[in-house]
Amino acid sequence: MGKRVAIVGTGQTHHRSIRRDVNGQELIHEAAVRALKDAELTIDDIGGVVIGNMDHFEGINYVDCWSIDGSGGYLKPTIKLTTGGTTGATLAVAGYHMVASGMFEKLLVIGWEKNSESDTTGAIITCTDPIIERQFVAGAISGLALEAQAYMHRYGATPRDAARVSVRDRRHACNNPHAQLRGEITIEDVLNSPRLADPLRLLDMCPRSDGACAVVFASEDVAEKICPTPAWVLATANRHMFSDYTDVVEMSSLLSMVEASKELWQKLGIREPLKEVDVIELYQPYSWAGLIWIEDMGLCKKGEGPKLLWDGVTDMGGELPINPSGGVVATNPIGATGLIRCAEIALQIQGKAGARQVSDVKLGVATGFGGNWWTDMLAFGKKKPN
Amino acid sequence: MERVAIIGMGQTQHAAQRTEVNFPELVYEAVSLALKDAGIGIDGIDNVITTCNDFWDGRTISSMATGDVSGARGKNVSAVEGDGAFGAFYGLTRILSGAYGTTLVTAYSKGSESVPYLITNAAFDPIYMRSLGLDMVTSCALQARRYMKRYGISEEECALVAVKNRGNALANPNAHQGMRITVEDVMRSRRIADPLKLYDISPVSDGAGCIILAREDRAKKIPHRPVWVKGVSFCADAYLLGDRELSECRALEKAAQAAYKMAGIQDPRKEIDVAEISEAFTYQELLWTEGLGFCEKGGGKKLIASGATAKNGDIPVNPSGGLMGAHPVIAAGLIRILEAARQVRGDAGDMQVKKQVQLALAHGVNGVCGQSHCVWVLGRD
Amino acid sequence: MEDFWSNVQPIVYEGRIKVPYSWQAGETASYFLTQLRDQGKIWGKHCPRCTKVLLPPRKSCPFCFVDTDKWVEVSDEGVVETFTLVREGTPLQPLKAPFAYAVILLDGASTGFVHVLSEVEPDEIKEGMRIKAVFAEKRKGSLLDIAYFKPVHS
Amino acid sequence: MENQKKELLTIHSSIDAEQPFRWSAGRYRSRFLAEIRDHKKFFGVRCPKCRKVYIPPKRVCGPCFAEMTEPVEVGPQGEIKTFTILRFSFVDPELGTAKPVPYAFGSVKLDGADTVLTHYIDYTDESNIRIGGRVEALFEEKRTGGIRDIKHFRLIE
Repeated sequence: MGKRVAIVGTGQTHHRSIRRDVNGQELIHEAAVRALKDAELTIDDIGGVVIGNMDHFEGINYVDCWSIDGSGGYLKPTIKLTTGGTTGATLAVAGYHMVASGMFEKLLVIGWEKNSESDTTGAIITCTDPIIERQFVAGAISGLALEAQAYMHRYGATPRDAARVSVRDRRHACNNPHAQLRGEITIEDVLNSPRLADPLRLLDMCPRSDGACAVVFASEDVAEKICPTPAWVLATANRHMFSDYTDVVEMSSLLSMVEASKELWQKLGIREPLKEVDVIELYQPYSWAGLIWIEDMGLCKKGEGPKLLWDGVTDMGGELPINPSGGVVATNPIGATGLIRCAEIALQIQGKAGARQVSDVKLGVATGFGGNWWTDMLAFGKKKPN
Repeated sequence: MERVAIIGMGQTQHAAQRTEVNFPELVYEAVSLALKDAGIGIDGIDNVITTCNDFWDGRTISSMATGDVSGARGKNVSAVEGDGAFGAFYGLTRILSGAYGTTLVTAYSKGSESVPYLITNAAFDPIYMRSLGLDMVTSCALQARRYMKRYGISEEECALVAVKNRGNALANPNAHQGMRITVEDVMRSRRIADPLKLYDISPVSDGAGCIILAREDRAKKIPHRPVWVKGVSFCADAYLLGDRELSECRALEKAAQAAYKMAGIQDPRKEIDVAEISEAFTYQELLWTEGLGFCEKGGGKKLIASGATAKNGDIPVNPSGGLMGAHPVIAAGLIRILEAARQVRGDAGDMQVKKQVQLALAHGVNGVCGQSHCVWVLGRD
Repeated sequence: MEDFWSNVQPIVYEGRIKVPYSWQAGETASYFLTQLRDQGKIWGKHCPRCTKVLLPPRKSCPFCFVDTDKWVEVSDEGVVETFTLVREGTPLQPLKAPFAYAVILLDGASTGFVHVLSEVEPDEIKEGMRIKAVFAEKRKGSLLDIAYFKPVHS
Repeated sequence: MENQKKELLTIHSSIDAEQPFRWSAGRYRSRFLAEIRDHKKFFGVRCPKCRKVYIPPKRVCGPCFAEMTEPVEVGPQGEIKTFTILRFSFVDPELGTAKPVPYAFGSVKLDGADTVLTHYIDYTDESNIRIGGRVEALFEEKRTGGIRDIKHFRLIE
């Protein structure tokens, strides 16, 4: 059997819509230095680097090689993974398996993006099939609009319900010094913001950010020596369900979330996630996902997401707080975003989340969303797994 | 380390251009062959790793297109961006982690669909390098000259690699650049960027490869001999060309030493029976054989001139023809693993080396001028 | 029925990716590039640990992972460490083939600087040859504010 | 000196920088596009296991990992499964310039198919577009073997 693995250090840049003061490598360096400092390690302690982003946002090929100037990967194993929005969570899943394999004792995992360097929608459109689809779509916003439209049609939810999600996360973001958009908004602000793609408005959507996140994964042999409260990886599960967008017919549910979360709860022995999970950092690129995907995750029945939101169940102080960090609608350096979710859960477990700390977190879940309606999930716990 | 074996492998017919298939169809050909080779169905696959490169594919998140054809539906799956040897490494760790019993790994490239100098120019830093217009060929020409000057290697000595590997490729039914040529032919071929001439440069091909890795208990149920993973490691050098000593390959040395240590190899020259390495340019085979410790620094030219690396030499290098025979860029390292594994299994057909193969080495590269290397040691026992 | 799908002239779609990029140089590269542009000076940066003068300058040392400290002006002259004579050019290159790329060690720098050579006969170029930067007439804060390097004829 | 130090530069890609590609449609999609071009017909493919009809066609059914060969003609009418009207400005990555908005696009399930085509939906009054709405393909006069041989889908009620 493999080694047990934990997060023993995390570092984030200050995320902004544009970071003119640093280039990409320097941004990566900033996060890496902070993660090592948090773990009280030096780069010499690190056995290898796992890095990821989405190539066409910065227009740089072979980023594993290019990033060495900032990542600390000089004369170390360095590997790159890319799965779109899921990238950050994919990197964490890779960090877990590579350390669990016994091939690395301490691994530096880095997700980053400089979304200011291109038109995010223009670049992301290139993820679709060039012959069949690329000429019609408008990136993530258009796809998510299709989902919201289908969900609204089937379950009768309203833009006001969705707005409640943005209001929650933007309020939470005020507690997070790393967040890009810090400032409360109201339901009316969301409903009166500019229309992007029906039914989505500007404040339903995530921003685009320049930012990086680095996380140190360590094996059970050293984790507790490095960190008094390591955030142990309890389970991972993911689904990249579709190769073609044209196969995605039923859009009122996120099928990859349905399948991945089913596997995750089964691995954890969880029957009622709403009661048993203490905190979730959901990769929620727009407000509606805060309704639809928590249903698909099994926190409530289909169509009942809005009720959970209005009842305050997912607010700070609620039964299951979601996105204490302010989540993706406050900050979204895409290749880092999934890893930020993991770092935030680790902070919650370590009790280091400051003003955004949820009390007594024993079990937290981080998710990634991206690619073609894909989901990557990780569960972290305070107690060392058996 | 828990024992993991390669239990199945498949590769497509490689060609300069495979217009009739798109890249998912190309990958499916390799996956079908690998499953057939392992004698299992897709149900026997626990998880999947795809390998790709968004730039070569002209598609961001291009891994999207090859999940279904790699049998990833309903399974845990991930995607490495870079050479297939690195993708296979992640696939291996997913087994060693205890999470899965088998991993299916795919890699592909359709070089014919893009303009390679534009794709590789994008590997250069946009602030400090890119406007110079360098690409893979011109930057490797700088490395070639640096290396050749330092050790007094002639263009004719490098040409021996083209003669050997393109000759070997004649016995490889999947290759497309097999040819019987002489040193004079290489010397007379078009000069592209001194000292590199047309025949010093591997083609850019369309092709795909697939391997299936399995934990020991799952490796025993297959119709043929499993090929054991004995050691594997990878390592990257500094990024900017001016930060590196281009006449050496320190990253390869480090990766090889780590892989040898894991495999319990003391003297690679004596213990390794055959090697499949990624020589995108002729000089690279000489330089990489030095980095792999098959000879001393600067000794690559002597090694090939002695005939040791010929198909029936005592340490054959690239009996398949290597990248000179076919170079589907991102798949190249995975196909080296596959060809090395065939040598171990003894079913490499006309490419099979004469000596019995106990240990075989495979090697993949990421980046420009061999910045990042991945080394695999495979064994019979 | 397989014939239905294979008996067809394969269709190839000729398209392109044309996403415009604007890369932030950051503080360190911005200083380097504005000094090239405004002063015609070449600056490296010093690593306090390995004491190398890194050219082009980096905010942190790629070898040591520590922040660099001092700016060090390096000479506009140096030697060719290695080169290639490009015979078949591409439209991306700043000069028309035949021309040479070179890794250049400028006096005062510890790392090589890659650029192009001109005003030189192809068979004149040698390792160890002394060369000097020729600045572009119109400079705009880019690596090509150095137009090329040419031999120093003493 | 201090001021120069604080000037932060941005390096722009050149105005004509682009990556050209020659993407192969592959066997199945070549036939699909050729049928639209030559006969204004839509051909999907049926999975031998789950019996689903895929359009656009492809070789492998993802969930069954089964090879598909049986052609099935579908459409030309169908229904809107979901849609949106795009109103924000973004760069068309093929041209490098802003794409004209607004426009409607959506997923159209052609009659007889189990998957959807993504395409433009024509409208004169946007309030007429709805999920479940019936549509049909309008073809271009001059067809070249691309997905834009379909001009758009138009409402037929």
